[in-house]
Amino acid sequence: MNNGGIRVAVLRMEGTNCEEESLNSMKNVGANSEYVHIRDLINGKKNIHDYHMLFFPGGFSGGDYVRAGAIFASMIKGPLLREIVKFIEDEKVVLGVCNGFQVLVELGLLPGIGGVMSEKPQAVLAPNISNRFECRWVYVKIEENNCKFIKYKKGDLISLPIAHAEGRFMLPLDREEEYLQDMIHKKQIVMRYADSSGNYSGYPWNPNGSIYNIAGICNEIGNVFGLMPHPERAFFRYQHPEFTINGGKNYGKNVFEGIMEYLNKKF
Amino acid sequence: MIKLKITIGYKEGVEDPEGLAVKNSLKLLNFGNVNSVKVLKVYEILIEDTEDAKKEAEEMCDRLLVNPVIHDYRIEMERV
Amino acid sequence: MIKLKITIGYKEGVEDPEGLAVKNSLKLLNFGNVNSVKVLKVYEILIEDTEDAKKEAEEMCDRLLVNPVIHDYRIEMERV
Amino acid sequence: MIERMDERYPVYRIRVRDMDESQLMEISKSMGLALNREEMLRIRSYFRDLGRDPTDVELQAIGQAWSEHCCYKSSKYVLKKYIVGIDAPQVYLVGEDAGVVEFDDDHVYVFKMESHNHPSFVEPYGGAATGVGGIIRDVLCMGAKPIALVDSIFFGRLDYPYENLQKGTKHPKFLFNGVVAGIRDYGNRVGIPTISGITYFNNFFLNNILVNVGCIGICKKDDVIHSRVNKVNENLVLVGGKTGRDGIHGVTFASKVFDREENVERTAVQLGNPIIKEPLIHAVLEAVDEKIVDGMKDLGGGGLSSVVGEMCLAGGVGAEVFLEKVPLKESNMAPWEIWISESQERMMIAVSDENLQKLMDIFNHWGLEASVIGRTIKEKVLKLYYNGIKVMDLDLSFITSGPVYCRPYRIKYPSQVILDTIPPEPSYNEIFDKIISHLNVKSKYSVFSQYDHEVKGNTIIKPLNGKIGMGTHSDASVIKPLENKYRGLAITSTSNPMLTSLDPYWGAMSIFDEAVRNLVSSNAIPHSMADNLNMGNPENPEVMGQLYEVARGLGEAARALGIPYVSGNVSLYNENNGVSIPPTPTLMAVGIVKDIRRVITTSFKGFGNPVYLINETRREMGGSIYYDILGIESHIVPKVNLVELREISSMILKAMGKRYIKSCHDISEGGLAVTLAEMSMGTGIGIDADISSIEFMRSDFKLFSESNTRWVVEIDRDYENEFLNLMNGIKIHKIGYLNDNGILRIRDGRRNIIKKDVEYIRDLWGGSIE
Ligand SMILES: Nc1ncnc2c1ncn2[C@@H]1O[C@H](COP(=O)(O)OP(=O)(O)O)[C@@H](O)[C@H]1O
Ligand SMILES: [Mg+2]
Repeated sequence: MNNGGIRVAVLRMEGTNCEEESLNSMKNVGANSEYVHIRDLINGKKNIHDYHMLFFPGGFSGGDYVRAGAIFASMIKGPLLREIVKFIEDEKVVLGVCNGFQVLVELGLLPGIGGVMSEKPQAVLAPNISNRFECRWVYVKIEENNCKFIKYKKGDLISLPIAHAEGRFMLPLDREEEYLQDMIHKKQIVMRYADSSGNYSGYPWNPNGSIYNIAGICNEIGNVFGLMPHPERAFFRYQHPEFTINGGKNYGKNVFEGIMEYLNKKF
Repeated sequence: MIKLKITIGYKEGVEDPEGLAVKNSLKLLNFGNVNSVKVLKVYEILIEDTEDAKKEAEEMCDRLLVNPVIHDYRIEMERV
Repeated sequence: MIKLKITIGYKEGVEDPEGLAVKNSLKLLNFGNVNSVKVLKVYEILIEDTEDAKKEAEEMCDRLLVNPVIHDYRIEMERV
Repeated sequence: MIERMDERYPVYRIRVRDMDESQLMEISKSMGLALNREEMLRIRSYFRDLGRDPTDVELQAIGQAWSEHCCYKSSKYVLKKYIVGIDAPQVYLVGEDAGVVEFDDDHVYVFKMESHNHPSFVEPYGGAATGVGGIIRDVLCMGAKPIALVDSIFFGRLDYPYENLQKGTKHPKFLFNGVVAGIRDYGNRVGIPTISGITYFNNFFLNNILVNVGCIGICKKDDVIHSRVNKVNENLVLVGGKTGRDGIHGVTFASKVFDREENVERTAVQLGNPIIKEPLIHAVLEAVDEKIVDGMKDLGGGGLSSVVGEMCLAGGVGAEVFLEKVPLKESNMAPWEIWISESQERMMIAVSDENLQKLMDIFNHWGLEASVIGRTIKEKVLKLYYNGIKVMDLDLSFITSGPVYCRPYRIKYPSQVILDTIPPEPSYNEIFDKIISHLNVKSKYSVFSQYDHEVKGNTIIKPLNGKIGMGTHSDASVIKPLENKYRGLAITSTSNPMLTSLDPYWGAMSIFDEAVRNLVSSNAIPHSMADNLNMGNPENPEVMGQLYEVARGLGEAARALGIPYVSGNVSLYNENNGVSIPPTPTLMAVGIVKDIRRVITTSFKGFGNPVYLINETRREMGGSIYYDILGIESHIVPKVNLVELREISSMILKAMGKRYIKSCHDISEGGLAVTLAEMSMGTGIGIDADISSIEFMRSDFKLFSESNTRWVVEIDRDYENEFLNLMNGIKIHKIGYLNDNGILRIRDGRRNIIKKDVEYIRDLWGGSIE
């Protein structure tokens, strides 16, 4: 295909507020990206199948009232879910960052145990164990994963910023072990919080109390990826807090480059 | 009109950071005898009279208000 | 032990963005008959038996939980 | 005395022409006008001349327009004399809702800081949140995209005993938590990073907290929108939120002394709605981009009444407004309520017939209200109708001719009796621990980490800089406003109530000096400022005297450095039970960073690098943290030499330009010792320091003096000689070298004074402030 290039829809509604840097990140790796208001998808003015990637950006969609991501998810669930499932089955890319990750979990697209989507959410991003919004940088370690576009190798330790109040990844208590083992087995866990030496540690290194230090996961197919840290805020080295100390690192860019490489190959 | 009262709380065993934070603050304020604090949220929703208010309330929970992974809920109704 | 149940909501006339957002979302989800949504918070606090639980609860509200300028609250008690 | 004009609607005629003084005052009180005797008399004689009585709507409109908030009646004279009109080439446009300053050839930056003190004391969460919402609108209405927020907040001490609180007053902890939560929830939700500010505790503010919020935006020069409408037959379009009873009399509220009983008017309390604001910003900027906006102003204090009056006055036209066209939250509002309501999230846009539809389409697309509520007319009058009834017909010139007072003032020179107690020499290791864990020195991490200070991805220097997991305070924060340019903006906020309370003039100079220091530390050229003057009751001549002195200090400093105040705000009547707060000016200062890839931060960078102290240290201990801890009084406060400030600043920037300087931190609260400790904590790199080369005095004064115009710099060891050559003529003192053992060691000649593990310091400094 590729005549219009790789087309990316950065989804927005009231309160999504990271769409600008999200759009720029994909633009800067060569994608043809545009903002798409979910209202235009719902009323049929725009069609998700015209795109290769759906980007659920960070922010406070719907004010994050009720629960982070809940309003956004409920708005698109009825009218669009079936289309999104087809989109995923076509092996296109769905990325959810922070609030976007919360939306994907509320939609039942992640972790997606036993299918592309679950009727009800199988997980939740619950309020941080510190009971507060936290904006700071953390380390995450890359796991052995089947995500189609993560270029980092198992064991790589990278730093990214977080900014959330609800990021504690949880599974249903009665099925926690089962689901977790399933996810590990299917290589769905992409990154886990670690300390500066790469050890899995508790708070503050695990900033929200996620089980198994989970920071980002993908679905079984490996084309839906959600994470709490913000790769789009780590696209340039000067965004890194150690920029004036050691020149900084742009660990986030790699994620977007990986997506482009995958999509270019595939479509 | 019907007043739906939907009360949502964490399931047994799910840690409630807000409850913990409130408990700690109360302790610091010298309420030494506080044992535990649980935080619940209540949505009081006024709807036009309808046949099946209960079912409607359940649907609201299902579609928006509740995440079954961590939440329990209770619905009360009252004609007003 | 005594279980204090403190229910807190906004006073009449204070516009609550959360209630508004929930109402609008419910409407968009085709709950067309929703008239209004009010969000309340409930603190269920377990304390050791004491003489004056009511007064203690009021003090908790005063010091930590409530601003009387915008909030109404109600205290219920139960020996458990 | 009051007569209903219409059966259907609540509109009244007030027969002021027949009233005596006490009746007039009764009206002022019962209608909540907050006008005084002279002002009421002036109204009476105006209507006597006119030969008719005013309506309630007219009186309310006058009450709004003549309030302290809207017409600056007590401070205008002083501001004119000292603060405004400082000539500087970078100024692009001043005198509107926010100051507009040149950023580069094609762009301007736009900023302002404003107080929201009274509302935040009554309702900390909603007060602070609506403060943020309001300041965003001030910037947005100039056509600028808001890119960063600043919050400077002042409370009583968090350890204040509950038992001693005034009845009905909330504890500082409650107020502090509420204010931080309000700023956090609003700022985070609307998606503008809160990057800088002040968190300050002192019992000065037990019964009157201060919440000063600032916003900065960026705009193409061609896109700057004026806060005026200057064409006839323009549509006046009200956009954004609906109008409700909330916020009625917020403005007159700010003109009154704070007295709990009377002023807890719930209607003045609002929570704000960031989820209307967020799309409102998009819609407004889209309309600006389409070049269809002829004038725009936000609705703040005084509501429609102020916005229509001021836009028309500035443009030289009049207006006809039809109040029934205003979308309401509650259907049964009286016309006067609609006219002066201060409901949040609203803006007024002037648009021609030709472009009206386009404007409506944009707002529709974002799911926002937009209603044409009136038109401009040639005659310079304001005519107001409500369902066909004429409820107002007043000359603009009368409404907006608010009184200007030259209030009596008395300057109390603090130095008439100079007090300067000298304490015995302390145990250094002990006093150091106390200073580093002093509430006003400790890390403010627990505040700014709750603010999303990185949303939009343009925050280059964050409030915390250094290694991940460590980190120390930054002097200024730096943002990169344009996608394709490396030019940046440095932003800082300063205030020092201890100093300004002891000496308003030198205190004001000190906060100016600190603002310049913070910008220079980050390798930014100090460029412009906004001043926010928080004062007590202006009817007290001593408070007026403080206002004069503060303004004089700020004005002199700014003129000497060529750094103008391009916007500002005066908050008076910060008083409770007859006790005024000390004069507390707060500055928001902006610097230009030529290339954000060359910013400098406060954390130490490399083992073996030499460290220098720049400029002279004096025994000026009045208002210092050190004396505060010891409970000792001194009237000798730090002075400022403006020539030195200008020259040394430019030399430091030059040295940075040549890459001699690896890290830089100014010396402020807590003195040299705190500066060194903070620089260490960023990376965990320690220092072996010897302070014997500093001007001769006791070691505690060297370490804890807060003398102005001083910095500590780490020099690249390879350029030490070049640095020394460059700084020739400036007093500099070599302090020592960075070590690799993570220890802060300070001696004075042969005497060892302080030795601490940097990690130990971090534990004291970094712990929660609550
Ligand atoms: N309320 C606040 N909001 C945002 N940032 C804050 C706040 N209070 C303090 N900060 C930030 O914390 C850092 C240290 O503040 P402060 O101690 O006042 O600075 P300095 O070291 O220059 O005296 C600065 O980066 C400042 O912007
Ligand atoms: Mg500083």
